[in-house]
Amino acid sequence: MGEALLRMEGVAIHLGGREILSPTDLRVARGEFVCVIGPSGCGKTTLLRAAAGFVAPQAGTVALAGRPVQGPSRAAAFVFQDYGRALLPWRSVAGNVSLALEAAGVAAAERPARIDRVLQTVGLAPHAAKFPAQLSGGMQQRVQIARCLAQEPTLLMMDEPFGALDAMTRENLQDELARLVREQGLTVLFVTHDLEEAIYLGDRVLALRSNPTADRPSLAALIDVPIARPRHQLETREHPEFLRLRRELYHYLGHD
Amino acid sequence: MGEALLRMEGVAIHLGGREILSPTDLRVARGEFVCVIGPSGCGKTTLLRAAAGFVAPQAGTVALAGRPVQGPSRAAAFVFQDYGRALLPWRSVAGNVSLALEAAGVAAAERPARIDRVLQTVGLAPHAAKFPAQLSGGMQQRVQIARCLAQEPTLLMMDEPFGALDAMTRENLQDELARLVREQGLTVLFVTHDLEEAIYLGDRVLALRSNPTADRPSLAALIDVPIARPRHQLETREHPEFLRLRRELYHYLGHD
Amino acid sequence: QATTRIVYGYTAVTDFASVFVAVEEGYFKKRNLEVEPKFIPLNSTIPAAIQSDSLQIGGPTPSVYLQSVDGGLDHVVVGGGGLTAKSQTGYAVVGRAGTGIRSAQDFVGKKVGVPGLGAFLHVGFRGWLKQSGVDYKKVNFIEASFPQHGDLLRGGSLDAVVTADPFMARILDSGAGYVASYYGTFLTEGMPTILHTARRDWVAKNQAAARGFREALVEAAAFINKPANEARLRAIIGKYIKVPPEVLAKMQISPPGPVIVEKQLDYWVGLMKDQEMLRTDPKVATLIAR
Amino acid sequence: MAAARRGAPHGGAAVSRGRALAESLAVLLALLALWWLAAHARWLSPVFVPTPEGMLASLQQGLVGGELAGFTAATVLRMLLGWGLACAAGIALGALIGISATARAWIQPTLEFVRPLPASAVLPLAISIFGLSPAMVLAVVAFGAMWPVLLATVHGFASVHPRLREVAGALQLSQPAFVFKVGLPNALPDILAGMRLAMTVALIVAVVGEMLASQPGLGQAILLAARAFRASELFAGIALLGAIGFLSNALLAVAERRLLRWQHP
Amino acid sequence: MLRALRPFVFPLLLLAALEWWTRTIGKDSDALAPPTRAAQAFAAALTDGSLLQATAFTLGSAAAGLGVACGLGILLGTLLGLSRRAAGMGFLTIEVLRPVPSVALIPLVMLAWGFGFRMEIAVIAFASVWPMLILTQAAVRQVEPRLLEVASALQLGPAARFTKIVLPAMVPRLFVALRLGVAIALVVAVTVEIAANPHGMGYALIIAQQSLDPALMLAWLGWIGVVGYAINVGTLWLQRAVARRMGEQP
Ligand SMILES: Nc1ncnc2c1ncn2[C@@H]1O[C@H](COP(=O)(O)OP(=O)(O)OP(=O)(O)O)[C@@H](O)[C@H]1O
Ligand SMILES: Nc1ncnc2c1ncn2[C@@H]1O[C@H](COP(=O)(O)OP(=O)(O)OP(=O)(O)O)[C@@H](O)[C@H]1O
Ligand SMILES: [Mg+2]
Ligand SMILES: [Mg+2]
Repeated sequence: MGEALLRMEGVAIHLGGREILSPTDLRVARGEFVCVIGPSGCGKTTLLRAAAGFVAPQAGTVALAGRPVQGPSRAAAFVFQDYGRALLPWRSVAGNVSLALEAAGVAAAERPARIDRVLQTVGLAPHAAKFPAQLSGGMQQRVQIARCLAQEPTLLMMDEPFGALDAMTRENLQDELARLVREQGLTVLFVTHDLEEAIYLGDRVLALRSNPTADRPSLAALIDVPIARPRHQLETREHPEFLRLRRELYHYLGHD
Repeated sequence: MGEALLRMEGVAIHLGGREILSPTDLRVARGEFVCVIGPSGCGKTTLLRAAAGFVAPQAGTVALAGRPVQGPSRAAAFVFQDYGRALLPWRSVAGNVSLALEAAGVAAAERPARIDRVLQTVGLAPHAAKFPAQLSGGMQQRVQIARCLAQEPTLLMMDEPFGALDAMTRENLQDELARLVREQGLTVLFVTHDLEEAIYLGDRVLALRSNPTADRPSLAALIDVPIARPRHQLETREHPEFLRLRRELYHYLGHD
Repeated sequence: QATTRIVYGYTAVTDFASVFVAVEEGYFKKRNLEVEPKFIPLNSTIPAAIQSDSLQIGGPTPSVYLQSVDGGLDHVVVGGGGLTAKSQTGYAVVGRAGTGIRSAQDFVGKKVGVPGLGAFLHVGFRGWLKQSGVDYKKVNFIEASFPQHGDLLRGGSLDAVVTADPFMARILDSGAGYVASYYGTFLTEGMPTILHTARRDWVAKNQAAARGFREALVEAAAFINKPANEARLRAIIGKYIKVPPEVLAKMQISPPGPVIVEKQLDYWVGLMKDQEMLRTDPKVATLIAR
Repeated sequence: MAAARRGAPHGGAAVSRGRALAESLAVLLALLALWWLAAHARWLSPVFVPTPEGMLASLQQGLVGGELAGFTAATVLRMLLGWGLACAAGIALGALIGISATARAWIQPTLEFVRPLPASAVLPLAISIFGLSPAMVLAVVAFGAMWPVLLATVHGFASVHPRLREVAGALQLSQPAFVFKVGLPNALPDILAGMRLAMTVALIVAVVGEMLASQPGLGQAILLAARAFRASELFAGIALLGAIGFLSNALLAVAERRLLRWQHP
Repeated sequence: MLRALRPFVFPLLLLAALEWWTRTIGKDSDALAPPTRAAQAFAAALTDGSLLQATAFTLGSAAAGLGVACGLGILLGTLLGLSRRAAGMGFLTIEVLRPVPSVALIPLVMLAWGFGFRMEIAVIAFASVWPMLILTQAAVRQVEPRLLEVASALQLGPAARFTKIVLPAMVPRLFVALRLGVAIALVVAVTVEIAANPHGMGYALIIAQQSLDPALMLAWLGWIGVVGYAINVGTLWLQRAVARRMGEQP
């Protein structure tokens, strides 16, 4: 599956004097879709933040495309879990998306078309002129996703991006994302608390556990999802392999 | 099922010059558990906010226990969707829960025990001294739930309260909530984007639709859930009635 | 010959009468000087304004001038304004009604208001105390501006004030205080109350202008000294010092002393050295522009 | 950079306190060196700008033999009392205006009218009406120093996030409870910044008050030194003011760090 | 009707009290006059044109001085707010310079620039740069950290990060700083004019005082208050207009 785009080696993180993440190795190949699951507060967000360069790990190294990560880079887009805070309240929906284009130095003339395209993708085109305070939670979350898509990154890191969406919207976006990955060779690191979503979307699923100790490290499991693509909302979820993986991961998380 | 605790009659709401909620009637009996579902941005939060008295409807009346609702009351607790913003950043977890007790005039000596009890319920007892900025998203959400439980309300309004929680934690809290409702006769109005959660928890499920028109009002469906209580995570979800309802609601939401 | 422009800084006292007269009667113009009098609220800012060339000539009091020289400013005296006189009853020390303060001894331990610490009235009053054998350090001096003197006496914040007309007259009229002593009448006569000073390098470059300035003042002094000119004189003063007409009519005008000699500066240096206001010994001879 | 709040941030790794102090000192010393150079090279007139050593000599002379130490104490006392009064009044009035529309309508316009009145112009009036007493000067100091705290408090209340207002509404917090449990803590960062400014303003107004109302203190010392063209004494007074300002602010900064722990846990 | 009058109740009460005081206890005062006489004096000053000229000078120099202070204060404050290192380095110097009373600087700036615009601007800038700096620094510290992370995730350059994220995020707090700065600039401008600079409203006020015209002096004082009030109303209006444009919900 190509060389490793993201490579974490022995990454350990302490916060508030406690080890949140015990030394963890992870390689994500170019074009791969890796999902991260785990109980609330186990360190999923922390792992993602380390991968993105928002926090420097106490031990270990993070490398993106072979170069050590010193801080965030525009090649990697980040969808924050607290969507409400990650939007500029003084910019409209279109303005928030535009920010990514401005950062990338896209010419002003080109922006409207590209903004419209990504807003179409997340189903917010009719709301382009609204301010974040005028949006519902799920809509705010989609604005953030739109901004990250507009960035056209090689690596997409998403922290519970669909957490506030209803089933329909969520399934649409799942398939949209899967299509983008396939067509543009995007690499994704995806945190979710929804087991089925993790299996449905991922090439591999990484399960984390809380309160790691020496013999029970943070990394509880790293499991391949041998289900062919493209997947389908109904068929894939009834695939025997899907059901098996679901049971297996459920075991890792709940009764481990 | 007793008299109506919450009663909404012809409640309609306009925001930003658009009708978000077309005239809607709803009666929630004492001890009843009503779930609200609908696509992102359809007005679930808006409906809840009107019921709680945060917004005054453009038309119609809201009454709680027979008295018209003029503004929020302590008899009704509200779990906000944007959990990060609903916590006092300068108070620890315990301090945030304490706020509800202070507001209710609970004696200082009594508070620690009660705080500890609700934190135990939501699984945050070991984190009582942390500040919100030191918590994961799911933990923040649970702090807010704990604060509302500490309030000991008669009516509990919850706006996607379990949206940021992993399956295990979520199932635990679902059962915990169901137990509280049963034992203390709590009444709950519960917004979720998870169909299964709505059926699993609700006595009735209310489906909303976006962009209401005269012949397609906001209220798409109001469906009884004839499944006995107590319910069980595995068995209930395999109950034929459960599967039927799921299909039916899926239809209302997606292909309606 | 080209005209020299001079911005001249003055404060609101009649000791500047000779300058006003020289402007109004054209004595400056006659000598190719274009003098623009500029009102300066605080006398002690005048040396700095001269130094920065905002003013070419200004009228500090002798104490302000000598202290600026003491501090290192290289300014010289071009001429003089008013003079002290035995007949001066325009200023005095006024006691609060009921205190019974009369003699110099009575001021010991009392709170006395002066319009400016280290300024003309303060230095003169301290000179009088010393002359009367009283240690001025035993008197509490408090700075308070003229218009407040009456209110502060009435309110009991002060026991006495060193004040001047027209404020003095108003205090006496209202019965809030009485004249404890016209101490000015005990001071040496003929000493300057205002000096016209300029930067030494300016004077060196504009010798003729400086001389012309002084000569115009001499001519103005002659004008002032003629009793027939009294009405015109008051009108001229009223143009520059805006006070109510009834006040203007009663104001005492000190005699002019346009030419300053060493002896006059020596007197002030002596008084100020006595009161520990100078650290160096100014060489008086070099301070007067000829 | 402030970007990474959680965990050890990337980039400029945590600078130790000792090193920060050393750097801070270095910057100040560099400035002093510049002054020394300027004074000795006569870029500035010695009448107005003394040499650093001249100032130190005056400082030593004034503190050991003269009255400077007593003056300093008087000024510090006046500043602290005035600041305390200003903070109390500013926070109380600010909270009142912050929560009560009635207070906003009735008293805020009056406050906005008196706010731009300079102490230098108000003080003579106050002296005429209330006499020349230390208490009156103190009141003027408090009056002058109140505004930063007042404005910050009003803003702090206005900036309570709507969601927190709703939380307070849902819990039916009483007005006082809202003030003490939500409004003031929310305004705290703003209030503390305002209090730091108020401290400086209190010092400055105390000095101006001493100058105008003839109260013993550094203000009078500075005024007389300026009038007598004694630059080194003037600068000695200013240096003492700087020292007072620095010390009081350092104390406040420590308090601020403790009180705002939740901002950067 | 009654509601519109509420703001004026307290000022009117104060004025009435002053009127009563100056006509009874303080009737012999040389420093005070009844407000009614001040109003007459004000009308006279209005007709002879001196009012407009003096007001223009004072406002002009206050605006220029504040402009300099804003530029410097916001720039430096942002730098110190964003970088702990820079804050540490500047701390000592800033805290030592900050308490220097601007009045003590008047002789110094007089020496450099003499009377006029420049010296006044310099003193005003010195006095108002500190509040701008301190409040800007505090404002930057309170910018939502998540937004700064968004900025670094997008690798915005320093200029874009400042203009697109930090500056808009602090706008509400900058307005507080601005309102404080405006008042300080006006106070200092008048003070400088009273103490040294023979121009503007402060100079007019002191001339009135020294020419035994307390009514005119009071008129000037009241006028200064009115001017300050008007500016504040203007700033508030601007603040609301900007907030609306920035999507604030009523
Ligand atoms: N600044 C901090 N100081 C101390 N502890 C912290 C800090 N930030 C996070 N933590 C702790 O680190 C742990 C992991 O947090 P993280 O946000 O990574 O969890 P998560 O897996 O994303 O959980 P969730 O699914 O609820 O979002 C939590 O227990 C949290 O309390
Ligand atoms: N202040 C406002 N001005 C204009 N429109 C608003 C305002 N607040 C909300 N809306 C609109 O009202 C609609 C309903 O919002 P609401 O928050 O109730 O949705 P929701 O059903 O809770 O969605 P979600 O599941 O995404 O949270 C949205 O389309 C939103 O854009
Ligand atoms: Mg998380
Ligand atoms: Mg919602």
